[in-house]
Amino acid sequence: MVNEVCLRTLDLDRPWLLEQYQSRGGYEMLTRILKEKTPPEEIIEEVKKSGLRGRGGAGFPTGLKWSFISRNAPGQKYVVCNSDEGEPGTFKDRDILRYNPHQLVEGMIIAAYAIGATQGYNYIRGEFWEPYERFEAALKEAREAGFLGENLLDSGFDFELHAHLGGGAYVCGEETALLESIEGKKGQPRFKPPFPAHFGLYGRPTIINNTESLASIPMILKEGGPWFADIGVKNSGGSKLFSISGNLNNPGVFEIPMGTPFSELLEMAGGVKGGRKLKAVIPGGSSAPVIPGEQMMDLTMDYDAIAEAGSMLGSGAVIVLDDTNCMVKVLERMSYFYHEESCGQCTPCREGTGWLYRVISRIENGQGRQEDLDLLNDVAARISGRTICALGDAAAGPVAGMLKHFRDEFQYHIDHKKCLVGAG
Amino acid sequence: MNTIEVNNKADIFSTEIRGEIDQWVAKYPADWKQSAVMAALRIVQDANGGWLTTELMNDVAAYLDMAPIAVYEVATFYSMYELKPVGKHKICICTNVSCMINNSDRVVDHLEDRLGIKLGQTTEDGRFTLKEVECLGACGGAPMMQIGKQYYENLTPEIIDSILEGLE
Amino acid sequence: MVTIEVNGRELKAKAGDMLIEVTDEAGIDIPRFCYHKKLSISASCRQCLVEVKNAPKPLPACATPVMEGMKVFTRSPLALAAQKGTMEFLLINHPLDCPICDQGGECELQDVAVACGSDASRFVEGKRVVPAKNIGPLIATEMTRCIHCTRCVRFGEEIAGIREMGATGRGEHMVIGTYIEKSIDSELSGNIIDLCPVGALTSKPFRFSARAWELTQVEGVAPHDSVGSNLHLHLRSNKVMRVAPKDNESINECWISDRDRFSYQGLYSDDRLTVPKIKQSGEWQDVTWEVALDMAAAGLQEIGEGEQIATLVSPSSTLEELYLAQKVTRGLGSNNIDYRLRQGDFRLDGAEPAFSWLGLKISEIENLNAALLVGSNTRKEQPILAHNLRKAAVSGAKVHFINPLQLELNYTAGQQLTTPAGMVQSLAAVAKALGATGEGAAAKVIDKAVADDDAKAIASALKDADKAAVMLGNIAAAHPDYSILCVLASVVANASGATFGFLAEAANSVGARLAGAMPHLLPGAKVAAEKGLDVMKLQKLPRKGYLLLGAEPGYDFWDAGLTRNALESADLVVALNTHTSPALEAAADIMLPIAAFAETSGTYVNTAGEWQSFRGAVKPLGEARPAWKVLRVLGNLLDQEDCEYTSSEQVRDELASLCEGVMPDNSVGKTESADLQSAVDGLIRIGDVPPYALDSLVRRASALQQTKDAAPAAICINAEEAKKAGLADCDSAVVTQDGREATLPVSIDANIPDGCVRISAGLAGTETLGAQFGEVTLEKA
Amino acid sequence: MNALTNYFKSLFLLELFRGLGVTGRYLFKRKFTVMYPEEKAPVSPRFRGLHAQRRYPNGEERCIACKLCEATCPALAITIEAEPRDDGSRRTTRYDIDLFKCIFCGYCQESCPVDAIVETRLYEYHFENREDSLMTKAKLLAMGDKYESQIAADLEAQAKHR
Repeated sequence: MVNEVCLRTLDLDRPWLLEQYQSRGGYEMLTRILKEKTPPEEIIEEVKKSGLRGRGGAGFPTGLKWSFISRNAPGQKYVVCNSDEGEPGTFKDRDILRYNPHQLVEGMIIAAYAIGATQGYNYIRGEFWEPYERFEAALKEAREAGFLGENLLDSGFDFELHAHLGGGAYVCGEETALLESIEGKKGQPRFKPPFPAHFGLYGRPTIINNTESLASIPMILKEGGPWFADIGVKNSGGSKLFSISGNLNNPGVFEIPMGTPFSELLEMAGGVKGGRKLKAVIPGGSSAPVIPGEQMMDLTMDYDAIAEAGSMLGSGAVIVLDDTNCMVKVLERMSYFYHEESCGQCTPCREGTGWLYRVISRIENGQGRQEDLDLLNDVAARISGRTICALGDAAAGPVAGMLKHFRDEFQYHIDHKKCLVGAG
Repeated sequence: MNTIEVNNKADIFSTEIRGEIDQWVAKYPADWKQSAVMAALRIVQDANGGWLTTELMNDVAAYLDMAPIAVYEVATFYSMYELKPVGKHKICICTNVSCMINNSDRVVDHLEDRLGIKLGQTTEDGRFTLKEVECLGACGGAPMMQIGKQYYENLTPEIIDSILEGLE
Repeated sequence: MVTIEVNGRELKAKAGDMLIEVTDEAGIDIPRFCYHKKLSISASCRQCLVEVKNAPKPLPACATPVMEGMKVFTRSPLALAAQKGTMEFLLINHPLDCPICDQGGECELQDVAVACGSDASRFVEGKRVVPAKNIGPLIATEMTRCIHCTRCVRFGEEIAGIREMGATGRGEHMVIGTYIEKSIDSELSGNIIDLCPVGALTSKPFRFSARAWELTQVEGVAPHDSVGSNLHLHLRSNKVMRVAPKDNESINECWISDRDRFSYQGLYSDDRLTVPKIKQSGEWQDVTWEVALDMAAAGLQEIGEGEQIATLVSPSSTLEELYLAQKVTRGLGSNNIDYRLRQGDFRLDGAEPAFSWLGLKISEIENLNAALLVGSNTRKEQPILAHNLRKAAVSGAKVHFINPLQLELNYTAGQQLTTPAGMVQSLAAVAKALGATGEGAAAKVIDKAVADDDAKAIASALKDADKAAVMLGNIAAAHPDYSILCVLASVVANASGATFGFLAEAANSVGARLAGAMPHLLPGAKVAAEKGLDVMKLQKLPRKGYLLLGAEPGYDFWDAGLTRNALESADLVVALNTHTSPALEAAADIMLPIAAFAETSGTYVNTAGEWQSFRGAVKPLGEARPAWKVLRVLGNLLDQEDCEYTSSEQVRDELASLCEGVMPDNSVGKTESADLQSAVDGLIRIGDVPPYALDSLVRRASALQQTKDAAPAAICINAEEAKKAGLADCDSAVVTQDGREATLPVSIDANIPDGCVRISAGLAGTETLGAQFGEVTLEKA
Repeated sequence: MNALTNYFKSLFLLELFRGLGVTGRYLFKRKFTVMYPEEKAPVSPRFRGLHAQRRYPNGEERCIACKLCEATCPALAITIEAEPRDDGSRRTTRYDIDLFKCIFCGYCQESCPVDAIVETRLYEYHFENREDSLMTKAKLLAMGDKYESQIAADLEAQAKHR
C-alpha cells in the first residue's frame, strides 16, 4: 500500500506529461463527472466519506470545508490551492508539483465543479521555480486538451486555472494570508470569522486546500470514499505523504497509509545515519512539539496517536534528530525562524517571537540566567492562543515541547555555560 | 521650471517587460490589477540585475494603479525581493533545522571562505551574494542551497566547488 | 436585538455589533489600541482580549460579534492575564522616554500600562530603535515609540483616501511610515496625530511647547470653511496652544481639516495688529481706543451722505459682527454693505435665494447616489464635506465635476475639464440632455447647447439616482457668469429631481445673508426697500468712506487691483482687522485691532444652516477687542439708536428673533442677461483661492504655509498653451491683467485646460492683478 | 492619699529641687550650642536647601523640560517654558523657581527623571531685590556648576533612601 494516491505515477518515465498521466487513467474521473453531470453533492459526500483531512497541517476535514459553500450562491467563487510549502521539514508538495501536476489540476477542476467555481489559482511558493514551470506546462497541456477553459468537454462548465508565484514568506502558507498575497498585498492573515468559505479571495466565497488534499481527490472519487478511508485508520483516512528528513540514511517523501508505525517509516528512510541513537523526533514540521525518540518508536503515524503523545501530525514532516544534536541549538534555530517569519501584525507574535529567540540564543551562548527557563515558558504561554493566526502557536509550541522533554539540557547550558551534548 | 507630470503607462517599461507583466495582469479579475504586483516586482527585479530601486517600485505602482506605499509594503514584506544591489549570482543557503543538523554550517563556512565574504554580503567583483534563507522545502536533500532559480541538494564542499566553477 | 451579559451586567445589543461597541456604549472600559470606531477592524493589537464563556481562548472584543446569551468577563483572571501579557509585549520595545514625549500625560499606552502593566521589565535585551523620517511640516515622528496599531495606515486608506503611510517590512522589523522621505500631503493628515495612541505621531507646531496637564480645553467652531467643524481649543496661559476636533456626528464626526487644526499659529504672527493706529501725514501712530474710535466716528459723520459710505465685510466674521456692521452702516443712511468680496457677477441679485444653503444636511451627503459639482475643488475648499462626498463615491455614488482645472481626487469621479465659458456650455448641455428648456437667460444658453455624451452621462447619473445633488462651489461663486451657472444648475437640479445646493465659501457666508450684510437684504433675509450697491459697484464707483471688517485688501477681494484703486481714492478707510499688511497700511487711514478666531464670542451659520455659537477662549492679543464691541461703541459714538448691547448673546438673540420663521431655501428666480462675461479672446485667468490663502489667519499659519498646498503664486499653464505663448522653457513670465503687471514663475501643469492660465488669488505676488477670472496676457520675463 | 502626697511635695518644694537638679547636672556637662555663624551644624546629604540645575559631564544641561517638577510642586513655585532646541532636543527656554513660594519640600527633585533639579546643602542666602527671589535657569545652572561635586556626592549618599 505504498504510493497509491498522489505518487501513483512515480514509476513512470516522465509522469508529469499529460499522455503519461492519462496512461494511468488520468482525467477519466473528470471526464466521467462532466459527462454524467454528477451532482456536486454526491462528490462532496464521497469526499466526506473518504475521511480526507487537510494535508497542509491543520487536518480539517476537506469534505466538510467544501460543504460550507453553497453551490448555488450567486456570483464568482474561487478554488485556491495552497502550494506555499514552507513548514520546515516539509517537501512533499514539491514532489506532487514536479511529478504529478496533472492529478492536482484534475483535483482542482473537480473541486471547482463541486462548489461551482469558475476560476482557480494555485499559489506556489516563489522559490519553487522548477515545480512552477512543470505546473504551468501541465496547465498548458490541460488547456489544449480542453480540460481547462470554457465549456469543458462540452459540459457547459467553465473553469480557468492559473498559477500564482509567492515571494518568500512562510506566513503565506496560512490560508487567509495566502489570499491576501494573491490580492497583491502583504501576506498578513485575516481575522476569522469570516472564513474564506464566505469571504475569501477578492471577498468571494473560496475554498482553499493543500496541494496533497486536492491531488488526492481524483483517486478518492475513482475508487470511492470508503476505499480511501480504509487505507488509513479511524479518524485518519487514507494514505499520506510523509516528508522525512534529518539524520537519516535515506531521507525523502514516502506515501504510506495513515497509522503506519513510525518504526516502519524510519526503516523506509534507511534508519538513523551512521547507526547512531535516535534522540528525538519532530513529527509534524517544526511547529510540532518534539517527541523523545524512545516514545516515538512506539507511535503510529496518524492524527490521534501523535496528538495523544502531546504533539501533532501537521503536514507530515518528520524531522529525525540523533544524539549528536544539541536541543538548545535546534530550538534556537527554530525560534529564529519564527522570529524572522512573523508577519508583524499582532503584538504577541511580533514582539514575543523575537524575545523567545533572544532568550534561547542567550542560553545557547552561555549567557543564560536561572530564571530564563520559566521566562521562556511564560512568554510562550503569553503568545499561544492570543494571535490572529497559528504562527504564534507554532512559535510557542516547540518551546514548550523542548522544555518539557529536554529541560535538563537547557539547565546544563545555563549552569555550565556549555553544551551537554558536546561535554559528553 | 516646474512640471507636473501625468504618467503615461506606455512610457513606463520596455515593451518586453510590459508584455510579461500584462500576461500576469490577465490572470486576475479586471479590477484586481494589483494582484500582479508580486509578479511585476519579480520581473523588473530580474531585469535590473536582481534588485529593486525605489524608482522601479514607483513605476510598478504607476503601472498597476497602486499607491507607491502599497508596493513598498509588498517589496519589503517578501524575502525574495532585494532592495539593495546583489551579485550576479545570489546564493541562498538554507540553514533551517533539517539542513542545520545535516551540517549546513559547513556549507556556509565553505562558501564564506571561498568567496571571502560573510552571509549578507556581496563579493567585490559583484559576482556573488551570500544570503541565509529559511526552509526552501527540499529537506530531503539537506544541506541545500538555491542559486538563481536552481536548487542544489546534498551539498559537500566538493560539490559546491564544482557548482561555483560551472557558473559564469 | 440580543441580550448579553458583561461582568454580570445585562446589556441589550444589536446582533452583529462588535462586543467593544456594546461595552463602549455601556461605559464598560476595555483597553484597546488598534480599534477605532471610525476605522476598519484590524484586531491586531490584542489588547482588548476578554473572556467569553465557553470560548477556549480569550477573544478580541473589537472583532467578536455579540450573540444572544453571551457571557463576557472583561476583568476576570483570564482576561486580565491576556491583557497584561499583551501589555508586556507592547512595552518591551517601547522606549521609556515619557518625560520628553509630547504624548506623555495623554497617552493611551501610559494609561493602559498603569492598569495592566508591571512595574519591572523582564526584558533585558536591547530595545528596537527606528530612525525617524521627516514627513512634512505638520507631523513630528518618533517611530521608535510606534506600537504598530496601524490606525494611521488605515486612516490614510479609508478616510483620507490616499495611502501615504504604510507598514513596511515584516515581523519585528515592521516599520510604520512613508518608507521614503516624503511629506504627508492629505488635507486631513493632522487627524493621525489624534489617532496615534502613543507619541509616535505628534503635532510639529505644538512640539515640546506644553504638557497635556497644563492645557485647558474649551469648545470652539472652525472658522475657515462653511462646514463649521466643532473644535476643542487647548489653552495655556491665555494662549491657544493647539486645536483638536470635538466629536459631532452630524458635522465633522471626529475629524478636522489641517487648516482648522493648524491655523491657530496665525494668531501669534508678527504682523498681528495689537494697538489702534491712525495714519497722520503718511505715518502710522499708535493711539488709544478712544482717540481711534472718535476719529473713526467723526470721519464717517463728516462724509455726510450715506450712499458715499461702503462697508465691506469678510464672510468669516461672526454673525454678531455682521449684524452690527450692517446696523451701523444702515444707521449711517447707507445700504452699501456686502460680504461677497470674491464674487464677480451680480446679475442674480434679487433673483437669488435669500437663505441659500447646502440643500441637505452634511451627514446626508454620504447617502447620495449621484452628485454634480460645478466649479468646486471641494477637497481643498471644504475638506470635511469632501470626505463625506468620498464616502458616497466609495459606496457607489456617481460623482461628476465641471471645472476649469483637473482635480486630484481620492475617488473615481467624472471630471469635465473646460474653460470658464465652457463650464456654462457644459452645464447647459446637461440641462439640454435632461430635456429642460429653462427660462430667461437659462433658456437662451440651453437653446444653443449641444447635449454630447459627457452631458448625457451626467444627466442620466443624476436622473437615475435615488438621491442626487447639484452643488455650486467656490470657483462657481467667483465665476464671471455666476448668475448663469446658478440658474442653469437650478434648472438641472429641477429637471433631474436632484437637490440643489451651495457649498458656501466661508465660515459665515450663509450667516452673512441672514445678518443682512448685503445691499439688498435686511436682517432676517428680508428684501430692503432701498437697495444699496453691490461690492463690485462699490469699487467701480469709488465711495468717499470705506469701513472694512476683517477684509484684507490685496488678498480677500475678487479684483485686487480694483480694490486698491477704490480704497486709495477714498477720503477715509476705517479697517477693523486682526492683522496688518503693507497693502492694508497703504489703503487704510485708521486701523482698529480686533479679536481673531478663538478670541471672540460669536456665532457661525454653516452651509447646512446650523447656528453654532461659541465663546471667546482667550483674551484678545494686546489691545485688540472683539469686533462686535468695537462696532457697538462705534454705533454709540455715531448716536445710533438701540445699540446698547452688553453681550454678543444679546446681539445674536435679537437677530435670531428677526430670523424666526426664515427657512433655508434654494429657489432661484429668473435672470435675463445671457452675455458670457467669461468668454474672452485670449487667455483667461483661473484665479482659484488655494486652501491656505483663504483668510488672514491661515495666510499667517507658518506650518501650513510650508505644505505642498501652500505653493507660492505661479503661472500654471499646460504645455501646449505655454508653447503658444512662447513660454515653453521660461522660468518666469510677466502676466498683464487690466494693465497691471506681475512677474511670476511659470509651472507647466497638465491639469489646466487650453485657453486658461491658473494664477491663484490670495497669494503674495498677485495683489496687483485684476479679477480672479479675467483676460490676461503673458510674455517672457 | 494622693492629695496628701501632693501636699508634702509642694511643701518641701520637691519639684523645684528636682528641676534644679537637672539644671545643675547640665551646668557641668559638655555644651551643645552651636555658635553660628562662627560654628555650623552638620548638614545631612538629604538636606533640602537652595536649588540647582545640573549638567552632564559633557556640559549638556540635564533638564529635558518634562515639567514633572512644575506639575508636582505643591506651592506652584516653578514656571517652565519649553521648545525644541535647534538640534531638535527638548529643552527649557525658561525655568524659574519663585523662592518666596517654594516650601523646600523636595518634590521637584523627587519627581525629576534625570536628576536635573536638585536641592543643595546651601541654606545661607539672601536677597537684596525682590526680583532676586526668582531662581532663573541661568542662576540654577550656575549653582549646579559651582557645587556639582558636592551635589553628586550627596546624591550618591542618599541613593539608598530613594
